[in-house]
Amino acid sequence: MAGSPVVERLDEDTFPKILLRNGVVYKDRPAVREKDLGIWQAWTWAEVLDEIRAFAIGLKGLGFQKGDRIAIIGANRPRLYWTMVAAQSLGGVPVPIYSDSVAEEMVFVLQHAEVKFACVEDQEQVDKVLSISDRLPTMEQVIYDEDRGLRDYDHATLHSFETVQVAGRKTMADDPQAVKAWEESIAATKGDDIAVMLYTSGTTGQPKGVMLSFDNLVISARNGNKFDKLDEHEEIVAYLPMAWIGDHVFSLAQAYTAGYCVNCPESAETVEADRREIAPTYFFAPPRVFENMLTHIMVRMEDASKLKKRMFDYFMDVARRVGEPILNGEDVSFKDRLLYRLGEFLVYGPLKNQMGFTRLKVGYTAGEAIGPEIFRFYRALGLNLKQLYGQTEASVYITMQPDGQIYGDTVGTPAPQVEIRIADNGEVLYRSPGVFVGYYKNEEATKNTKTEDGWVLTGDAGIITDEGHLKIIDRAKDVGKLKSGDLFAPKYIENKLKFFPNVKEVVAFGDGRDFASVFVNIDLTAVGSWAERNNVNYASYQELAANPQVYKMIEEHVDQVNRDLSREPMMAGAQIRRFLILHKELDADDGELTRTLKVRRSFIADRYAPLIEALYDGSTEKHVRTEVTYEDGRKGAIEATVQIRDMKTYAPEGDVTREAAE
Amino acid sequence: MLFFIETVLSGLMAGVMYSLVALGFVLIFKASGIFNFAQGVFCLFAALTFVGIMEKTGVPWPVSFVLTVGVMIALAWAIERFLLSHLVNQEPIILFMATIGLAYFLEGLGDLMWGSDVKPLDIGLPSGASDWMLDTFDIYVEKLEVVAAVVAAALVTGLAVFFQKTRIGRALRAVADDHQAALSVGISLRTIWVIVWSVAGIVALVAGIMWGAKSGVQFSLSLIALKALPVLILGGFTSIPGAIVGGLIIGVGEKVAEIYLGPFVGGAIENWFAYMLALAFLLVRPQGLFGERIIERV
Amino acid sequence: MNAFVEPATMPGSGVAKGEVLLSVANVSLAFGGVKAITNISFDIRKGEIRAIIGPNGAGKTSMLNVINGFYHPQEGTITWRGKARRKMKPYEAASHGIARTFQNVALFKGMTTLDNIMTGRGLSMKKNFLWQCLHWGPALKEEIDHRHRVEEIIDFLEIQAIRKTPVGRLPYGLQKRVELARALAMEPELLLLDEPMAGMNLEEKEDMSRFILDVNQQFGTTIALIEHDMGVVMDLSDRVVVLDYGRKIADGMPEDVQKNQDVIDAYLGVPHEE
Amino acid sequence: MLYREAGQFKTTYDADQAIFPIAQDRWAVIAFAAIAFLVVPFFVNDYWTNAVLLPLLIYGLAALGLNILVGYCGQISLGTGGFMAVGAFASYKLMTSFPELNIAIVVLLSGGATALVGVMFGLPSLRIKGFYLAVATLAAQFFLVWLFNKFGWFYNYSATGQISVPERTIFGLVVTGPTAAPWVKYLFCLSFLALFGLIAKNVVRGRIGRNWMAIRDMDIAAELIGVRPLQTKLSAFAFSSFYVGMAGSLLFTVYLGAVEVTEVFGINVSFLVLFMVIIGGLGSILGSFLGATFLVLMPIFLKNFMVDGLGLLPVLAKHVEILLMGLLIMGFLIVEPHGLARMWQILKEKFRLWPFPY
Repeated sequence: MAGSPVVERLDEDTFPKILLRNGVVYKDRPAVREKDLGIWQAWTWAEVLDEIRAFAIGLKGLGFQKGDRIAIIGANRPRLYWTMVAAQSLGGVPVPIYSDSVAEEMVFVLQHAEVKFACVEDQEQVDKVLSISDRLPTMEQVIYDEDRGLRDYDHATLHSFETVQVAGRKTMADDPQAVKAWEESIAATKGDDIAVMLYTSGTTGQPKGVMLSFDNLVISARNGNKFDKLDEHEEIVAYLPMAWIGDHVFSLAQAYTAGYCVNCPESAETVEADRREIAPTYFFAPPRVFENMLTHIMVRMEDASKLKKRMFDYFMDVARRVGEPILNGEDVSFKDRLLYRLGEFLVYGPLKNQMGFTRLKVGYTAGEAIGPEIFRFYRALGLNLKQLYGQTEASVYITMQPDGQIYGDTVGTPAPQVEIRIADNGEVLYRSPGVFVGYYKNEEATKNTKTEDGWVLTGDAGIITDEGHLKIIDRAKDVGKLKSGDLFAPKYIENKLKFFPNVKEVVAFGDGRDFASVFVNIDLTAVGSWAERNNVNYASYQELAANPQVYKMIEEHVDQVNRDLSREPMMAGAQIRRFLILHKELDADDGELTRTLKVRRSFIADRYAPLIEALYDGSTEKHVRTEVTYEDGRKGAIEATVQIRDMKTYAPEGDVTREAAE
Repeated sequence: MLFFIETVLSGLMAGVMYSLVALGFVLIFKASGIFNFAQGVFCLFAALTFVGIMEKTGVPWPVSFVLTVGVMIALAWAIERFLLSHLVNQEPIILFMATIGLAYFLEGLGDLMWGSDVKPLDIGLPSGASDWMLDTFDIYVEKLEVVAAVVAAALVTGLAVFFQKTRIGRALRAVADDHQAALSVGISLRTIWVIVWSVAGIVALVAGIMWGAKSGVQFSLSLIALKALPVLILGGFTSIPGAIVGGLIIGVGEKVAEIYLGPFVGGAIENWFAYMLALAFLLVRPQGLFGERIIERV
Repeated sequence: MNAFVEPATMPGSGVAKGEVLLSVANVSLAFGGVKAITNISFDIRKGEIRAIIGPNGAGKTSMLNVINGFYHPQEGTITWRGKARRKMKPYEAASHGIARTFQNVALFKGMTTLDNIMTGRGLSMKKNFLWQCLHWGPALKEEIDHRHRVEEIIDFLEIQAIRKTPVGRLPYGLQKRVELARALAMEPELLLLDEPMAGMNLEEKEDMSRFILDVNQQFGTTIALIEHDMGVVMDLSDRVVVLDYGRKIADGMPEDVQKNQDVIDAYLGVPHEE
Repeated sequence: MLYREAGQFKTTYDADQAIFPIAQDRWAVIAFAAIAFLVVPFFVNDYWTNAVLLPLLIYGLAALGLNILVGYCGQISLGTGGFMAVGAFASYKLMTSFPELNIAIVVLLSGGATALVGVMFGLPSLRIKGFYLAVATLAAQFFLVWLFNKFGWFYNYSATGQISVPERTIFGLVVTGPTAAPWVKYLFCLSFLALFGLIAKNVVRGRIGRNWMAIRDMDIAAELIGVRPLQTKLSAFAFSSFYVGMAGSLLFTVYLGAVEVTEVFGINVSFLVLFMVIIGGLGSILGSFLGATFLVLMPIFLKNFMVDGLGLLPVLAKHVEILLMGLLIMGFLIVEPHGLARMWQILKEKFRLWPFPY
């Protein structure tokens, strides 16, 4: 699809202004669809303009003024998106809030942002807001989208979206000046006004309200559009939380600037089916979504007939071999091209169709590292899946992978108009037009994050590869140094190992020590099924973990990781010198993992101090006794002699002394 | 008046034959819920086999009879093994259609094995008018019909006793009401089905011989089934007494109508009159002759 | 968008909220000498949720069958919207605004969820055979208008995901919900629910209770329900009538009925359902 | 594999409820119709029309009619032969009494007459159900055949008791009688089938069709939600008989030209059409056509194979054919009791889910 030239009229610097333009330029093009009552109800840009106008004027009638803040709570629904722009058109600031937070969690944000209005999805959210209303002195009016079950509520300060619109339309009919006044208030919006406040939940402490200006969002969105050549013909599915910056940029900022259509699914259960119906051309998902889809595919294929499964495997091999080169426009033999074509007909095409990616132009994943196998799978199918690196504070875009330069382990080159720098401690810094204005009512945090000259500290440690791509290795605060002074990034090493299906959990040690070493937890499901296939008998995890064949398997994985590490100048020093397979599974009940199943490094270091000691004193095995908590709460102890293996390390390749480039 | 009695008697005797065929239907329907449309072809096939064995081997008729019974039992077993066991839990209409398929198959098989020409069936049954009846009451009755009626009546009685008194018979009845209960009697469903189909086959053999003796063994014999159907809707698909009494009613009604009503509408009404009779009766009493009043539940 | 049917637009009732909508007076029913219901009288008021409870075999379902014309009592009168009614066919009861769900799910197995619910709209669809043949013009418009109504019900009962699934493939709890949807599609004035929560797990029961309350509140539908779970009955119903062996033994507010000695006796020795 | 449904989303109920909501299906059907209407007529000859195409189209129409009654409304009928006879004799009487009447009108009116007769014989369906009703419909079969055989008025007192069709034209083209060109006959029947196939689909996906299915699936519940049992069942009888009557009319006027009632419209025809419905698939319009195709082609194939291929005597071959048909039917019911339509559906589902097994 060639698409029409991107309409670039930079004088529209705020979303309300862009809305006015889209209402004319794209007046008959679809702006929003929502699957409701069984079909895709659609609104053109002209209709959206009409709806927002009526609602905004009604909102004004309820007392909404310039500078007021309105909370948006609910799933992705057209009216909630409209509310944001309507509020902006009156000079107000929308504050989207995660709709799955419980009332208690909302209190802080609603109080902190001094929210005066709330526009919420349904009865459930109304109840939440009402239940805490005595602690929200600033809250004046609540508006809801869906009226079900709310009939008998006291409607003194509660309004349905429709009645607000009706009131707005009445005002427009009664007062010919109303529309003009509204348009004037839009003209009064400026690029450096605050467009939205998004609360990010830091790992510690209270959430911080990231203030983003229209300039931040509009310029970033336009850059994003240009980078991937997105125009008014795109279709996207809005299914990620509205309070998350990604959704705000993809479903609002980029949609408005490019003029494309945003599709809202019918319900959380139907997202997959709805995505398939729409077949988005532009799609974003965190890695776990892609992981789940792949698992789903593989599980279903396991049940396919032998012949079909073999065909599938054969063509997936072909795809893994030549799919990416073809996608990247490299030279591929005629025979392989032909095979790939056949595979496209028999396997790749149907697969993409099942996932709803038939029309996908570009897809992104971000948030955390995606397994290289998973990433390659989608690329091999011919899907232009890419990684990006972004933050709320940057209006998303920091780095993106340009077409044709895709490396599984990097997150791409700096996005347009973004500068990147690596600090001495390895932390990644950036500067761009998307950089946020500040944290709301939190000068200190703003100062800690954003330097005087506009650089923002990401909190992530990264390196820049030979190709000029950014590679994120760990949280900056977790990165340490070996005694030799080599960089030690535990998460980086752990993730590399964890991408092997046989490995469930890894804990790396090395900060302030002579070399890096790891604890490994095997994946009982994967290794168990291997054991079954190979007639290896085992009674427990402990027994399987101590099996010499299993050790050999893990040894191969570690060796592979070491080879990989040796190829990376910055990381080569932290190759894994010794490892052991833990005799028990790390368990949240024992406090070894957080409830969200993240490793609690320091706790484990204490608990297994003898084992760590053994890793570094050269012994080849160690007898330990560990207390455990059983599922029913009883305590007990398990004893085991844990084997420790030495690993070969490889000489670093390439220029070891190379410093991190700008 | 005498003529009327003659008509009624002749109707009764034909009716016993209808009862006999209807009984075959009822047995199978009661035990397995299958509307066995092949029952008519069973008669044809059994009679063809019976005559065929006599023709080809020259054995006396009792031997042939026993052999044919064996064939019918084997057939019942084969039907259960190759057809019914694959159709368990299917819709009734599917089972019904399967029996029509079976009817085609048996018809083709019978023709292939024994040829399709009309075969006379002579096992020494008396024929001609019963002189005794003629002399005593001045009523004309075919001897053959009397014999047929007696044999049929004996068979019907025998079956009724079998169902009421024997263990297997009770099990068979239990099946109709409750499959679980039948299993608790200790007889497998499959065995029961084989028995029922065998009995139906033997009943068909007897009916086939009687009708064959009258008009030769030929394709039209299979149409006898169509005669029994009105009996079924009149007497009910699951009622043995219904089949007996219904058969008599239809037999008499048909003959009487043929003689007293036929001339006014051009005759040959026996094809449909029985149906109309049964239908009219059913409209008044939907549960049939011996059915209980249906209380529908929700 | 979900502007639902206003209670005022429910099929022409003329009965105001709180007034007697249906009354049953001295009704007796017997099957061939076996008495199922003996001389029972009670009433159902517009807008209330009326529970009919009692041990197994108390005649509850028979009572519902009498109300919607499926059984015809030998004695007694039934007054519907102030008019004593004569023998009535079930489909006539339906057209007078009485809808019904069943103890054992009675869905149309060969049809999808959507078609099942659409069937409930049949009474208010008027276009004749010829238009139906064309499926065009007025017939198409009618079909689409009613589809819209049905979709609102689907939305209301949160069964979007199974819209086009044949009902035979649905789990039991969802089938019950589809059945409720089908009854709602008739926009009844009186909704009879025969054990709407039988065989459901706790979560499904909670959902169903919420839906029943919502129906009552949102559409103003009068509801008569049979239920075994006393907790549910106490939570949901405005008034309760208790039957035992075909006779009425108590009638009143849930809390009063609960204290009634006759009721306690009737339930004692009767194994609690589930 | 062939289905690429992603991106086919519906923004109106109209589109959502279309007969072929999937674009690929739509194109396939359009292509098929184009070939049937625009290409085939140029290639048909006498053998193909008489042996294959006409019986296929006409029995297809009859099967469609019967499927509405049995498959959609759940009322088993064994009277199809008799109802076809009504259509045939109605046409004969209409054509001989009103010679100027257009043949298409004759066919339609014959269908109408059959519908009336069908309603009459459908009346018992209110009180009796299932096989009782099936047997009762046999009464129609026997009575109607007897009627047309017995009363000379129906066959204009011809000596043989046969009826033969006068020549009629449509758009100036001879469509009945010995001089009619094969392609005209083919197109005439095809048009009827296509038009009434569409109408049947329209009816079954609307209110009336849903009422029929409601009665079929659970008659008590249907009544309690306001479906009138008698009206609904009778409408199914009428609609079904209308189709069957038209098929009878076409069979007589266009295909056979001369008919002797007991031979052509006997009980075997009733069973044949019922088989088409069952083997094609109960409650499926497509199934009716597939069933008719299967049962029209199979005997031809068997006969050709045995007589020409194996050199069996025709008489012997006939017996083997009956035997094999019986075997085939039983085998088919065992393998797929829900018929060809279900097989097609499963196949289609496989293609839609490809490469996944479910």
